[in-house]
Amino acid sequence: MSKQPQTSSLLTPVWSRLSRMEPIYIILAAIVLAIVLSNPIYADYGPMMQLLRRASPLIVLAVGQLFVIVSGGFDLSVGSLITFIVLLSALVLNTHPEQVYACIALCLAIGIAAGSLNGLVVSLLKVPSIIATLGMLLAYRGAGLYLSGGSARGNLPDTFRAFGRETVYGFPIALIVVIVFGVFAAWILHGTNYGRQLFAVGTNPRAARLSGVNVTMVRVVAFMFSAVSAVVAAILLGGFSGVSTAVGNGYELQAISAAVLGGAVLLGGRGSVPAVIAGAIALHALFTLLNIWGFPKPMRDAVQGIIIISAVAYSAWRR
Amino acid sequence: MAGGGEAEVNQTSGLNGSDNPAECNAGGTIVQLNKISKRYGPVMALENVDFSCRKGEVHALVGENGAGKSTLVKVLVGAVMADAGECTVNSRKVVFRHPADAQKMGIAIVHQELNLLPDRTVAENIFMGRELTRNGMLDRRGMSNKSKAVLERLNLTIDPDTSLRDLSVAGQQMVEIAKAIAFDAQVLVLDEPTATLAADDSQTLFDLVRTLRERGLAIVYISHRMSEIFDLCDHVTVLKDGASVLSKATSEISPEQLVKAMIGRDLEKYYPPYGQVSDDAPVVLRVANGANNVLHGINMHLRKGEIAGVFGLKGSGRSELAYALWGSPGFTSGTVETVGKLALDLCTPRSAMADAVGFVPESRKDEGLALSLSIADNAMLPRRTLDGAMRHTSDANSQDVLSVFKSVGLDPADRNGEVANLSGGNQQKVVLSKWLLTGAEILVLAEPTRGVDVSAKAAIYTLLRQLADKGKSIILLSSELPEIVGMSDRIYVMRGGTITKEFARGADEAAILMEAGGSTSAKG
Amino acid sequence: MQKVEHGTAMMMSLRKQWRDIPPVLWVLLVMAIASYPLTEAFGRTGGFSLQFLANVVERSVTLAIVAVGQTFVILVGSIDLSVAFVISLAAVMASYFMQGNATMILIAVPAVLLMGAGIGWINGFLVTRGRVNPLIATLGMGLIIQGILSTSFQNFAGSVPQSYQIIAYGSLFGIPNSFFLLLAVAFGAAFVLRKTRFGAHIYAVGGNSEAARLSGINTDRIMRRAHLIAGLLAALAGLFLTSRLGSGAPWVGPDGIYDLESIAAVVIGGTILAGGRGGVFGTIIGVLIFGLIDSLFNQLGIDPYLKQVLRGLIIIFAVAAYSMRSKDEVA
Amino acid sequence: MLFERIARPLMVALVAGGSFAATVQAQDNNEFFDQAEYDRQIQLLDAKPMGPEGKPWLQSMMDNYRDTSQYKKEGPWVVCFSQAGIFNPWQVVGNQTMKEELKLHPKIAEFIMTDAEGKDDKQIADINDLVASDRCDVLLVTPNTTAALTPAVERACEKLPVIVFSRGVATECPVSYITPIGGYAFGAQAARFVSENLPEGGNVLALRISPGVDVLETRWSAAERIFSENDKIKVIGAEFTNDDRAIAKSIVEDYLQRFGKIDAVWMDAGATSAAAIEAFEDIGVDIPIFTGEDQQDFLAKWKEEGLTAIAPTYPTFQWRTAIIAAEMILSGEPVPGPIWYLPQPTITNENLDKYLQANMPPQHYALCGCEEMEGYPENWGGTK
Repeated sequence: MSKQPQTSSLLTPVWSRLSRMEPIYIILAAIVLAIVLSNPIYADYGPMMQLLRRASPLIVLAVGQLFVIVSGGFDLSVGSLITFIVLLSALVLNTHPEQVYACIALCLAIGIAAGSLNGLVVSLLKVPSIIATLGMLLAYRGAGLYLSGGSARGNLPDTFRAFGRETVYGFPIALIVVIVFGVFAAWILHGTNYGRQLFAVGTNPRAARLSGVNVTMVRVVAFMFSAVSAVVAAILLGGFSGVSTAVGNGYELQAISAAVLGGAVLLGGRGSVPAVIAGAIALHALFTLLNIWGFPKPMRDAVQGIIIISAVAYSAWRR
Repeated sequence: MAGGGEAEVNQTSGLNGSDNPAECNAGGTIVQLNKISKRYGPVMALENVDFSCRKGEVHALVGENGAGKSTLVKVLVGAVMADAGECTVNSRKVVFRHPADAQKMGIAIVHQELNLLPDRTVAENIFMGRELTRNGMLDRRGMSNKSKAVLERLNLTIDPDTSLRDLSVAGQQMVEIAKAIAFDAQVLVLDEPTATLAADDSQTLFDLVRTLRERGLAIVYISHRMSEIFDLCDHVTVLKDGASVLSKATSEISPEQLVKAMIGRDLEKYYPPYGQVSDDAPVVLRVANGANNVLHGINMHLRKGEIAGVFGLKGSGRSELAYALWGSPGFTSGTVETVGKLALDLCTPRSAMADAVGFVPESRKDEGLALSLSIADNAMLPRRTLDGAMRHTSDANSQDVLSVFKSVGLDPADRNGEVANLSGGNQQKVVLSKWLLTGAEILVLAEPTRGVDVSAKAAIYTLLRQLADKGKSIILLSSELPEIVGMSDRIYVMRGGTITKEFARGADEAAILMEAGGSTSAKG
Repeated sequence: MQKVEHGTAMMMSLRKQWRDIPPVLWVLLVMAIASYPLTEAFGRTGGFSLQFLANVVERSVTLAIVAVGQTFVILVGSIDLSVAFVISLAAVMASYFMQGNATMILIAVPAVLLMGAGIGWINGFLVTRGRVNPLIATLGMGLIIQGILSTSFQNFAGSVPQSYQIIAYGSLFGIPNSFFLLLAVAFGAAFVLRKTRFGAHIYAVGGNSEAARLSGINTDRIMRRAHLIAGLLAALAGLFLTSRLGSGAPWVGPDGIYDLESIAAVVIGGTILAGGRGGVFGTIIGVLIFGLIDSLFNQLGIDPYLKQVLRGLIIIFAVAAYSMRSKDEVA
Repeated sequence: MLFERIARPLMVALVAGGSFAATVQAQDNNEFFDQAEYDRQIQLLDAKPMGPEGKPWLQSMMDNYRDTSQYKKEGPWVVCFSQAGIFNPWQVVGNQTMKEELKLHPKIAEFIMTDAEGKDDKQIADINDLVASDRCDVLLVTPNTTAALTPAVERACEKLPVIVFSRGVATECPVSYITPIGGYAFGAQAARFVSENLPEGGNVLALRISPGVDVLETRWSAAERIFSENDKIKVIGAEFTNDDRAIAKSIVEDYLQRFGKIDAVWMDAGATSAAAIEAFEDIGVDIPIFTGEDQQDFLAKWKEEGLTAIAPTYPTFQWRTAIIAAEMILSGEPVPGPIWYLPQPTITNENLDKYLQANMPPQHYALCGCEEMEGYPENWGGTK
């Protein structure tokens, strides 16, 4: 991002600060402004919180996805992992509604397992992550539908659904989850040696390996992070919408688009958690705006397609 | 990205050339390069170089790495365009914008790394991009027959329908040559053709080259190996620091003179004085019978505060030894001892680091640095790895970090800038500081000055010597003989995957070069 | 030493005869044979008949056509994730243009094929000129198509005339027409790859792009044409699917997971993802293996969703089987 | 500028597509509307069913029996069933009911089922497989979509007796097509209720399961007519939910976002009514007029919130009838055909309590006709 601007030395400080600023924040501001202009009620606290609450699963996912993207890969399996987790918890909690926290722990464990599986397939079997995770996408979807016999079964108790639906003092619980997760992720990626290693692996895996970095381990952890984010998102989404066989559909690509919007560079090496959070909010806000303007839902796919292509084309062009 | 068809031989200038009588000194000269200059950033790769080759002549082109050989060849075959100077083929002035242009004029090259399709047949490779068709369909029989003819003309009995994968390296190289000359080439450039060949395979290659000479081709032959140059070549041109310093018939000079011409340089201006390492200085590293799939019988040791040089030509196993000392991949048999402890574990870089070894790989850009990351993030990487993933090793507020940057001559202030924006020399300093930050005692440096301009080289040499004097022990692996001789307190020479000879400091370069080139072995 | 060269050469040319038969053929045969006792013993819809095999082929035709197109892009060292959506587009457009009117077939079919080729070309353009990673370029293109398509059609769009359904349901001398379509595509593609300069250049570019460039081949153009073919055949598959379904809808492509399965079939068929090695017949065999698995699982009454899980894993391991040995870093 | 060169073709494609979208948007296929059939169904709603009292799955609304002696066969029989898929709760309950019904038919020695996972292409192949196997004495089909499956069913009819239910095909070749009174009746009842309860008009949102299924298309086309007759009513949208809670809820959210106010939600199926209601709760606006089906979670909501609601039904007991019809055909008894009209009760405020079953799971359908069967309620996920 930080390229030296060719301007008079007098202007330089101002300039560099502007040019260093991630464009996403400006984009986000613009979109939110557009929303408020086309529908003033969004200026109020309530609707704005609504909007953020609905964005929260995407935020969590995008942050998780960021880790994999920084490592140079993709994780397309998160969408159906979400569905799998929701269906699974619905079945588990249907028989023992009181075991909500045990169930959440179980789901997180599954997430960690799933993530490391992805990571190992990519680093040891050398399967390109986009293929590997697409394969896992099929597998998880199948597994979920197999468990539930192909249709939404079982039931999610309100204690579980609270995470996605309830608020404390008018502040959505989902947002609290997002903040905790976001801060943790930011610390890992920007505040630890692991984070630095991840960036190195994403930029030049060979150099990283020759500098003693355990590339396999670093990758596996990145995929774990993304899978766990999928589980968290699943808890929020399941809470929001209840049992469903389509709850996770399309989230994998939304997450990638959001990360890209947030300045993450596909195929590795660049990205920051705050910017990606902004990117996720921006994407959701953009969808909301399209909706308010009366664009049919499927148009969102097209928008995402344009975002990822132009993002990659742009970074290819900058080099 | 320019596609093949786009560039065309510059006809107009060709005409200009022909009505210029000065150019018309044919005398069997096919290609004539006049006053060629080429600059890469700060580095002057070629400066007013003249070069020409005649029909039926094998013309050796020699010089140290970085002397400008490859650049000159690239100009000759149209892979790069010269900044200044002109090129005439059969006394017609031409401008090559794309290798295809040079091919059209009958100038072909065989690169060091083979440009072939292992999964296709010999015929398909020979006709790649120039396939024959009969009424719209590929004419396989036609191509196969023509290939057979070409191969036979070269006295090669390779079945054109074999898939290339099934041929030996030598066989594949023959095919590459056949491909190059299949379309009546007049000039054939061979870039270190024997680098990857075993001795007897080389003989087959020499036979082939002689055949071609009889056919009246002009052959430009790049090599370090004295034996080849004197056995095979009629004429030799020596490049040094981008200039042509000698061009004689091989009959008129001796190997020693040739080597002088290649090296002849006052080393003092370049290299710091040797260190004062007594023979009873403790041995910090000893390798006994180290071997893996490429290396065998590696026996070497390193004393504290010493710079031990390892010289070897391409394909001698030098690079492999560097990796082996860094455990990526390591030795598969033999023992490695280090001071204090036996059996230093070199199975992964991680363990090598833990044993206070540091490594500067051959290719800075591919193996040394993550270019789009900051100086600090690159330099700190190994240290952070050692410190553990969940801690945060800050680059700023720890004094030793800043002092290391200062000591190697990097300004700590711009440690957050991208390494990509640094000069080659400074980038190499970043790589070096990685290991100063981990407090490595033993440094394994592979080609530490490759692609670095002259002044930066000097700086790095001084730095290395300072480190050695401070008690670091350094293994310097390089294909640049002067740097080996200029820096090393002791010199190992490698050939054929093992260490063949050890020289004392300041040994005679010619002797070393002959040892490395195996001049004795290939004779007779 | 030249003697040796000669000797080996002889042996090679002998062994070559064998190598021309893709090794997976044996896998297929073994599976087919194994399925005989299985179906006889546990087959719920009864024995192992010629009809059974015929159905295996018939349910494979659509995938086969796409996979052949996918073979071209993979051979040239690229990939196409947009095929599934191109299929939807073709299916919808076909039935929308026709609206059950037989005369429209003559306009609809070429129009749709043109559309597919066009999209393929744009993919190629993005990859070569835009320097966009092919996975991203085609994935994005797929999303764009899907978005526009499902915006325009929420429902089955029109329908195809009876006469058009002959392609899928009619038969000639007792052999279903779909077989002939399949053979035509397979042999057509094989011809292009084996008998034309373009085919040779595809292998050259996929095998070693730099070598191809140095040999004067316009690698970008080859790349674009390969993508164009993939798009074209995806459209053709869409046309066939429409004739089978009688009408096109925006979800027919993604429902069939044609993108992933075509890639898997190609890889299983022995074409390496890096490009430069492989061929059409391997791909066809790969497709038939999928078809056989499908029918078998049906026969044995294995839960369809469990089957989906197995599918995903098969795809991963098919790719792994070839990529595992590679030394270089993968992300 | 390279960036432009990439962007341009994309933009072209997009603009082209977009404008194309705009033009095509208008087209809406009413091919499914059939006035005569519509009127017939409206009459049948008030008709008196014939057949055993209290056993609606055996009753028929019309006296149109078909001779089946040519299919008479000595048992034991093999019954084959090509199922579109089990992707919504309605099908889950139906399958369970069918499983239990099978236990009552010892003469059916074997029951072979294939599941098409909701994919037309696969179901076509499945039917071919089943027919090709020559083992089936009778074939039951629940078509995934109407147009796509018609040719396959027609080919099957040539080989063996076919019974179609749950969804229809565009051919009369099956011996019997088992259906409740039908989609027109369903859609019309719900639509009438809505427009009667909106005297001063308002915004109506229509939520549908999935396109291309006759029994669903008829529901909507009937409703569409009735809404169009009442010019005070504005249909702000008709969207497909694929019978999925998540999709349904987010659609309702989107429309609330866009229009601020929704006065009635018309649904062609009940599975997602409860989810749709949640959207109003979460955003904190009053729950408008709702139509649904006999699914428990909706009925419960209805009761506790005292909604203005109606629930026409598409009873799951037809899954029993299918098996019964199979046995009748194979033993040569006449069966109602080509269409067997089953009763189609409607749930209103008056009879709500009768169908509300607290002991059954949220996704259970009240009209399974399974209350007297073995293993009720456990096998349907309920508690005694």
